[in-house]
Amino acid sequence: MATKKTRIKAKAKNGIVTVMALAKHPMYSGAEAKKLKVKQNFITYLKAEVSGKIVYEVTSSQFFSKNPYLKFKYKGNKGDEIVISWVDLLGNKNTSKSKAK
Amino acid sequence: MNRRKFISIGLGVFVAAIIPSSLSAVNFRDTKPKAWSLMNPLKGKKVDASSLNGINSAMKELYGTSTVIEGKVKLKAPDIAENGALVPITISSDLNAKTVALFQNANPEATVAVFNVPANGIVYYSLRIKMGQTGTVTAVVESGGKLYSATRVVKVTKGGCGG
Amino acid sequence: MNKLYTITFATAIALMTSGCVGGSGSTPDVASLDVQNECNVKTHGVEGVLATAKKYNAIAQSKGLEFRRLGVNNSAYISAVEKALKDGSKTVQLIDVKKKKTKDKFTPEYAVQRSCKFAISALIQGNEAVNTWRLAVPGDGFKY
Amino acid sequence: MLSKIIKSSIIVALASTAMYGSSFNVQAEKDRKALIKYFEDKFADPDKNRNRFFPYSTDDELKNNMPKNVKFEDFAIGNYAWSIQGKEQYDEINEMPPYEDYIDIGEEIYTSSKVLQGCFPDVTIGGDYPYFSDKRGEIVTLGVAINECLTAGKQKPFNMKKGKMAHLQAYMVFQTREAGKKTNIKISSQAASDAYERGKEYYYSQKGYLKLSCASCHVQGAGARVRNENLSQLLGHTTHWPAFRLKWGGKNVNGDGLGTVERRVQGCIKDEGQVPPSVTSNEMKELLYFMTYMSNDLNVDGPDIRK
Repeated sequence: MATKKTRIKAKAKNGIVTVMALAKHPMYSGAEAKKLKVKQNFITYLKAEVSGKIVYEVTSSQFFSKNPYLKFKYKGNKGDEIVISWVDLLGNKNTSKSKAK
Repeated sequence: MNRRKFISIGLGVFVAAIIPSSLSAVNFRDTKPKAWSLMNPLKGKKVDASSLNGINSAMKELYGTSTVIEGKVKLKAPDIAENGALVPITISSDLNAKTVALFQNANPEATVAVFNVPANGIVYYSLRIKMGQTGTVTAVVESGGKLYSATRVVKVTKGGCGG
Repeated sequence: MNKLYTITFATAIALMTSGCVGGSGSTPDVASLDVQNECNVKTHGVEGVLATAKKYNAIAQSKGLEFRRLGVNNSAYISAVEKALKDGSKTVQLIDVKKKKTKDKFTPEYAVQRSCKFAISALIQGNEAVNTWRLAVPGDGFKY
Repeated sequence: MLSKIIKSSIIVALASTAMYGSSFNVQAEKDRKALIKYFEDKFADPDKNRNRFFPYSTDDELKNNMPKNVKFEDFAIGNYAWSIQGKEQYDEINEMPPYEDYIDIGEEIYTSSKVLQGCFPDVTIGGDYPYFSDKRGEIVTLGVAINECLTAGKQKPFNMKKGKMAHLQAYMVFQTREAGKKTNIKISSQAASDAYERGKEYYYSQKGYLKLSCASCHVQGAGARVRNENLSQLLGHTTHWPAFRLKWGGKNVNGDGLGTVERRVQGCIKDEGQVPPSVTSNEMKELLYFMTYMSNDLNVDGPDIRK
């Protein structure tokens, strides 16, 4: 399955970068999958890295809303390249990048 | 620079050297697989949102205890959700945290998310979650071998007029 | 003299306007209808009330006033009653706008009475609205 | 004498048209001003004026959830203008709104279609629809204009309520917003004024088995709560479409909650207990013409999110 790009907005201020991201995933919980007659599937793990160093890491569940949103802060600077990658229950993967402004 | 501070920094570097937590990814589905399937108790066919047993057992599975200290954690959640499909939640804390976990008792399984906080990381996590009904949301921050928590009740109605 | 112009002008506009809104004007013959009586199954029988419901619902439909209750159009009540009568069934199976069967368990008597009341009420209400709607307009009939 | 009067009255009529080109909107302007005044009065101090406007609201709602002095421009964001709790979530969701992708999809639809580019060389027209076409003697909504364009270009028209139509409109309306344009509905003929009046009558007429008019909830009822729904006010209803409704997003397989104003209005009329007019019917178009006129001078702020 082709996965869609994660929308990332990152802003640096006083040595702290605030990252907002919207991953593209339908996040079918068990109940929803049954109702919509699709396979249960959701992002199970998502991380954000800057120059190979993990700055954000979450083990997720089907109770994240559709197209999961995440916002976090880390100590960093303007120009940092933030790489966000995730994997879902069926093994689909996505990696998206953006620079901190 | 005073001596105590120097030592603590030295210790921090030392710890980081043996366990480079910021480099090794932790997927709690691998390390704590059972924590994700612990169910909230049912009342008839529906999840019983008055019981915290599901949250407590998930916490116990994850941390080995469900004893928490109330406070030092800020949990922002709406009193009345605009829509249960998209409930904005923000967890923040000044604690030097190792992990942060989020639980609720409005859906079948209790565990929503477990964050692995990188060394020297900032505890500030916003996310949007689904809630099948009115229920309790609990955020737990693990810091210095102790658990700190905050709890909020979010009202969810089958919302939205027309269409 | 100036006043006279204005009056003539105003009248002309009034005539033009009233001609235009004629479509949503009143239906004179429903004003005198007694809903309770017209839709009484005991006096008119299911078939009789059904005929009344059909007649007035058709007018309501043409005026864009047909009722819909919980996803079931009034015409769906009528066709469900017709089907029940044809099959000799004691319960009416309503079909909603998404073509799904509803869980209601109505007798033909009850369903036909409701559809009849809905049909006539829609028209009576439509007539009333012609005279009452301005009462809700701020700056016009609505005082607060 | 009579012929003289008729003659002069025709001259007067013609002259008044020529001199006051915009005089056909006199009544509409009066209505709009009165409506703004009503809502500004109503939301000036909800707690103080509770007996007058909010007899059924709770202390908690009036004291803790409703701000004071809500002004004309604020009304564009619907009930979030006067619900502190709702506004907080609205702002939070709008930090990274779920509709942004659909603007891109809409842009793609536009830029890949010569037909659409031909019909709409300028896309910052979100505030100009619906308009009354004197040539055709009827109202043209943005959805109708788009579909007529596609049909004329021998292409399949879009569903008026969601999907591609909503995506394309999202792009156009977003461009309108970026250009800083306002809702700008004109009434410049007698026929247009009549259409406006019919739309107004529809809005204020009680309908359906619940005997509710649009106004029962959205003029007199605005600010009140029905179960857990905050009733929004007519003023500002049309500025933000197509909107992403969380409710629609939850229903859609792909989470696409974007829908057009026609879809929303139909839903509202259903709630009155009545069969809604079709999306391209005169009733619907006239209703939208009236509603949009009421929001004249408010910024076009779509697409947006709603409950």
